Amino acid sequence: MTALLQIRNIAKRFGTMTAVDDVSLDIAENEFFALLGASGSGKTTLLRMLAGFEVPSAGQILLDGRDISAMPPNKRPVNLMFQSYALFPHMTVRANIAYGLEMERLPKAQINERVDEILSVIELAAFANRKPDQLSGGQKQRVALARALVKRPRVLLLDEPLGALDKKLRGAMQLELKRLQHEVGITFVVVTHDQEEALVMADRVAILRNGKLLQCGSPRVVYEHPVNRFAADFIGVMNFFEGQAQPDGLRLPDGTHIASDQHMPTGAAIAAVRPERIRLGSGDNTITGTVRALAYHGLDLQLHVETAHAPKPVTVRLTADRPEAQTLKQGDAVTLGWAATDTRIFPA
Amino acid sequence: MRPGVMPPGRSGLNNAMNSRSSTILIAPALAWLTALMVVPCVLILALAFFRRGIYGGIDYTFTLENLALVFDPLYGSILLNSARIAGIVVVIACTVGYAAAYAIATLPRAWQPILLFFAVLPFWSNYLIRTYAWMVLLNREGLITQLARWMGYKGEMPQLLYTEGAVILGLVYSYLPFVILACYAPLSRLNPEIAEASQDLGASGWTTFRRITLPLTLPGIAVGAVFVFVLSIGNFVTPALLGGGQFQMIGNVVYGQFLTANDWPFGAALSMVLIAVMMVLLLLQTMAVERGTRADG
Amino acid sequence: MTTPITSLAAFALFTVLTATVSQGQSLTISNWDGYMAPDAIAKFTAETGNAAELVLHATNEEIMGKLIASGGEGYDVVFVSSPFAEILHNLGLAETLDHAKIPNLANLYPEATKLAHDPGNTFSLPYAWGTTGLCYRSDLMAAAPTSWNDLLSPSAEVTGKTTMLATDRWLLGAAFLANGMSVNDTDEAALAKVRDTLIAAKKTLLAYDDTTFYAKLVSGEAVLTQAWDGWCNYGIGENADIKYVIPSEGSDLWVDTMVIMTGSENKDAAYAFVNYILDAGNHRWAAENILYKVPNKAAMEGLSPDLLAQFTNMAIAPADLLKYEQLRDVGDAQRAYSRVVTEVMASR
Amino acid sequence: MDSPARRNLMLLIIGVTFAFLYIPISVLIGLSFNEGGMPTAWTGFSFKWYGELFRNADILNAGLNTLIVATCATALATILGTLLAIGVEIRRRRGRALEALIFAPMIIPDIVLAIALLSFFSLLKVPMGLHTIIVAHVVFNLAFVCAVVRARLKSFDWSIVEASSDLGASAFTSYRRIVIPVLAPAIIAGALLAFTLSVDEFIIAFFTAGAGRASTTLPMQIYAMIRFGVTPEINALATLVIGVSVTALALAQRLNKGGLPGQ
Repeated sequence: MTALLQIRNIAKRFGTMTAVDDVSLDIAENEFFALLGASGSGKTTLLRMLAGFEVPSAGQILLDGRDISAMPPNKRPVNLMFQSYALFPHMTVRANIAYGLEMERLPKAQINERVDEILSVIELAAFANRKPDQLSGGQKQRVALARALVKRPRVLLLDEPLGALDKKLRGAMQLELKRLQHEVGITFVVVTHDQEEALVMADRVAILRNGKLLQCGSPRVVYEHPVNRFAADFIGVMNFFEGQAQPDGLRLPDGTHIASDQHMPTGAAIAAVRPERIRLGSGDNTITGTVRALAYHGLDLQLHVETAHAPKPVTVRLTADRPEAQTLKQGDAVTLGWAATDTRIFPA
Repeated sequence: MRPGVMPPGRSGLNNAMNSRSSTILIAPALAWLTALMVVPCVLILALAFFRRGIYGGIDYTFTLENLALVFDPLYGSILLNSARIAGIVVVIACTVGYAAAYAIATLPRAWQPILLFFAVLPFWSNYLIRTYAWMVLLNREGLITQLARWMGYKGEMPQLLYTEGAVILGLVYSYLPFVILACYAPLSRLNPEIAEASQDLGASGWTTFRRITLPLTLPGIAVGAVFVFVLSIGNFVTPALLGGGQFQMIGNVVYGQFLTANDWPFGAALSMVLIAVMMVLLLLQTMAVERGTRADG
Repeated sequence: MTTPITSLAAFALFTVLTATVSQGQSLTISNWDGYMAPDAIAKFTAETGNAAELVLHATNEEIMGKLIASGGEGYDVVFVSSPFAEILHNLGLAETLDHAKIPNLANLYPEATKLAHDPGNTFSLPYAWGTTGLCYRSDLMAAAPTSWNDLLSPSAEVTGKTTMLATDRWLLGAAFLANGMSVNDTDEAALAKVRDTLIAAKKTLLAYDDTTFYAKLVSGEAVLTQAWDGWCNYGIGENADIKYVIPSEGSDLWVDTMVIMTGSENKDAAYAFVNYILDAGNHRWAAENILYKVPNKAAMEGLSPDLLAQFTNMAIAPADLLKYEQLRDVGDAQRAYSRVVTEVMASR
Repeated sequence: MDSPARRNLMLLIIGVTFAFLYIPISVLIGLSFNEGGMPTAWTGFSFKWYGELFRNADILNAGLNTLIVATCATALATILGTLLAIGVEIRRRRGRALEALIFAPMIIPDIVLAIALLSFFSLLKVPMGLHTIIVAHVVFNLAFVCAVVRARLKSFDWSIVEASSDLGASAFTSYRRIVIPVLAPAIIAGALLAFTLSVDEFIIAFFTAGAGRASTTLPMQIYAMIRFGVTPEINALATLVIGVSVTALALAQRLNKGGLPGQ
C-alpha cells in the first residue's frame, strides 16, 4: 500500500539559505506524525510547504499519489492549525468554524449541522456566539482545531499546537489531541520543538536538524536507538564520552574501556548512555567521580557527577525513594555503573 | 520567527499575493501622487527657469534671473525674517508643547488619552476659524480691551492685533496641539523605571530630566519642530489676517507672485526655496532621530 | 467601503457632469462681488433671451492672472480697472468696440468718452469712476485732514490708527501724490523716494487694508484711512461722523471698465449685455446701491438729492474728476513697482 | 518623585495650556449665541445668527460644495490610501523613495502644493472647479488614510489571511471577508480624518478652485467673510464647523483607539 502523503526529495531555499534540504518522508493514513526540531531546523518550512504557503524549490509532495506541490493552499484538501491560532477576530466562534465550509459552498443547513457537531466534540457549544478575544487560551486552541477539522481534511497540519498553552494545560491537551485524532480518523502532522510532546503524542517522529532529516521512527526507536549523536542529544538527556572506537566498544583517552554491544570499525567515536540507565555501584562499565550537585525532582533525584572521563559532569537519574539516594550529599565520592547493552556508539 | 505575525517576505500571503499584488495595490495611489504631486512640483522647478512675460504669463526662454533674485538682499531678508519668526514660533511652541506633554504623561494612565484627545482637537478644527478667534480677542475694540476696561483700566491699550507678536501668537496657537502630540509619543513610551534607575544611581530630578528623559524624547521634539517650522515659514494666512498685511513671510511673497504680481516663474523659484528648506530640515530631523534611536540602543 | 466601485463610478460621473456644466454656451461675465445688481443677470436674460453666468473675482490681479493664463478663453465680458483694461488691449485680448451695437453709449457723460487710457472708448466702457482720498472719523480727530501727509506722517493722535490700501498702484499713488509726482512715475529716483515715504509711513500704520477699512472706522479701531470714495460711503452710511476728503495734493482718477473679450464666442450677446448695463435705470442701480459714481449722465441725473447730500463725494462734477490723473499701464515698470511694494512690506 | 507640589505644578501647566487652547474657540461659540452678534456687549441668548446662516444662500452654497468635495475626496482617498497601505506593508522591499513619496503630502507646505497644482492645471488647460479641488484633496487625504491604516497593519496578524486561504478562500475573498473587515475601524477612522481635513482645507482649495460661486468652498467663504467685513453669522458658522470636526474626530478616536497619526 502506498502512503497517504509522500514527500519526495523536497528542498526549499530562501536566497542563499537552505531551509529544507532533500527531505523524503512517507506518512500513512490515520497516522499521528510529529516533525521535531529546534528553531531553524526547517520543520515549520516543511509544514508550510505541505499546507501550500511555500512552493518547494525542488522535489515533490504527493497526496494519494497525486502531486500537489504547485497547488495553492485554498485548493488543497489539507488544513493547517496555526501556532497563533489565527482566529478571525471580527467573527464569532461559530462564524470562524463555518468559514471554511462556506468556502466549499455547502448548503446552509449542512454547514450548521457540521458546525454544531464539531462544537459539541470540542465542548464549546456554549461559546458559539463569543468573539475570539472573549475566550481563554485553551478555548481558542480548541476553536482553531475545530475550524480546521470541520473541513474534514485528508491531512491536518498542526504548527506548535500546544505552544501557547501553559505547562499544565499542555500535558492534558497532549492526550486530548491524541484521543481526538483517534476519534476523527484524520492524519495529523504536528510540528513541535518539544521532544516530550512528540514522544507522548506521535505514532512516528521525524527529527530535523539544519533542514535535513536525521531520523524517522516510532518514539521508542528514536529514544532507544538514536542514529547519531545529534539525534541522541536532541531527544532526552544523554551523557557522552569521546574516545577511539574498538571492536567491542571504545577506549577513552585515559585508557578506560567502555563496553558496548554496538560495533564500529575504527576512528574517533562517542559512547552515549542515558542518565536513567546509570546506577550507583559497578556494572559492565564502571567509573568513579564526585557529586557536584543534586536536584530533587519529586519522583527522581538528579546528580551531576564530576569524573575524569568527560569534560562535562555526568548526569545520573536515581529513583528518589531508593535507600542510597537518601543519604547522598554534595562532595560524596560515588561509583557509577551501567550495562554494555545500554551503551550506544556513534562516530564523532 | 515571532509566532503568528509572519514578517513580510516570509509569509505565505506574500507567496500567494506577493510583490505582484503589492504592485497592483500600490499602483493607483502611486500614480495619483505622481500625477498630482510629483509632476506639478517638477513643473514648478522647471517654471523657475523661465522668464515672466511683460504682462504675466510665461515666456519660454531659459534664465537664471529668478533664482538670482531669490538671493537678492530684499528677498534674502524676507526669507531670513520669515525664518526668524518661524524660529521664535518653534521655540515657544516646543517649550509649551513639551511642558504640556510632559505634564500629561505624569498623570494617571487612564486620564492621558482623553487629555491628549482634547489637546489635539483644536488642530483638526478649521484653521481660519481659530485664527479669526484671535482677531476677535486682540483687536483694539476686542474682548481683551473690553475686559481691561471692565476691570477698570482707563489708559490707552497697546496695539495687540496687526503686530508681529500677534502673528507669532497665532502661529503658536495653530501648531501647539501638533507639538503636544509629537512630544507626548516618546514621553509615553518612556519606561518610567529608566528615570527611577537614574535617581537610584544618585541623580537629582533635574539631572535625570536633562541627562535621561530629554535625550530620549528628543526625536519627538525634532518632529514637532520641523513641522512647525515648515508650516510657519510657508504660511500666508496668519500674517495676512493677524499681521494686517504688514508682515511679509515667504509664503505671502509666493502668494503674491502667483495671485497679484502674476510673476509665476519667480513665485516658483521662491517655492523651490521652501522645498529646499523643508528637505534640509527633514534630513536633519531624520539624522536626529537616528542618533536618538542609536543612543537608546 | 463595501462598494468602492460604485463610489468610483459616482465620482467619474460627477467629474464629467461638472466638466460639462462649466462648458455651457451662455455668456460668462466676471465682476467683483456685489458690484452689480444681484438680479442683473436674471433680468438681462429675461429681457434679451441670452443666458449668462456671473463669476466673481476678488481683485484685478486675480482675473488678469486667469485671463492671461487661459489666453482670454472662457470669458465674454470682464470688469477691470482701467490700467488692466489697457493691458488686455495691449495683449490683443480686448475687442475693438462697434459703437453701433451699443446705443446706450449715448447715456455717458461726454467726459467719460475722453478718458486718457482709452479716448473714444475703443476697447473699454467705463462702469464706475471716482477718486482715492482720505476717509476719516471727524469726531475722533481734532482737525480734519487735508493732505496726504496727514496720513503718511500722522499726528500722535492718530498714530497706529491709520490704514492704507494694500493694492500696489494705489499704495504707491498716495506717496507719489504726497511727493508731488505723477501717479505713473517710473523714474528710479522717484521710486526710491516713494519707497522711503512708505517705509516711514508703515511704522505709524495699524494695517494695510483694501476691504474692511470702513468697518475699522465704524468700530473706532482706525480713525484715518486711505480709501476709494465709493467704499468710504459704506462707512458714511453707518456713521455720519465718517467723512471723505480729497487731499490738497489731489487724487488719481480711477475708472472701472467693462471689456468684451476677443475670444468671446457670443459677441452679440456680449454687446447686448454691456448695452443693458449702460441703460440709465440699470446703471443707476449701481450708484444707488453700491454708492459709487457712475459715468452715466442719464443715470446720475435720476439720483435723489438726499443721496447726494448724505454722500457728498458723489456730487463731484465729471469735469472736476477729469482734472485728476488716471493710473496707466506702465508696462515692464510694473516689476519695479512690485519690488517697491515688497520692500515696503518687508521693512520693519 | 510624586510629591503633591510637583503634581500641582503639572496640573497647573495642563490647566494653562488648555485655557490657551480653548478660550478663543469658546469665545466664538459664546458669541454665536449673542443676540447682538458683536463682541462688545452681551445682549441676550439667541439662535438668531444660526437662522441668518441658513438664510444666507452663499454660505449654504459653499457648505454644499464643501460637502461634495469632502465626500468625493474622502471616498477616493480611502480606497487609494487603504490599498496603498496594504500594498506597502506586504511589500518585501520598501525603499526610502517610496516612504518619502507617501510621507511627502503630509509635510509639503500647502502653498507649494497649491501653486504647483495651479500651474499644472492651467498649463494643461484643465478647467478648474470642484473637480480640481477634489483631485487635489485626494493627494494629502490618501496619505493620511494610508498612515492610519498602516499603523493598524503594524499589529495585524497576517496568519489570519493564511488561515483564510488555508480554509479555501481565494485571495479576493480573503481581502473581502478578512482583511477589510478587520481593518475596517482603522479605515473608517482614516476616512473620518480625511473628511475633516477636506472640510477645513483652505489654501489648496483657494488656488485650485474655478471662478465664482460654483466652486467656492466653506473655508473660502469664511476667508472672504473675514477679509471683506465680518458679519456675526461667522461665529455661528464657526461653531457648526467646529462641531462637525469634533464629531468626526471623536468618532475616529473611538474606532481607532490611540491610532491617530503621530500617536
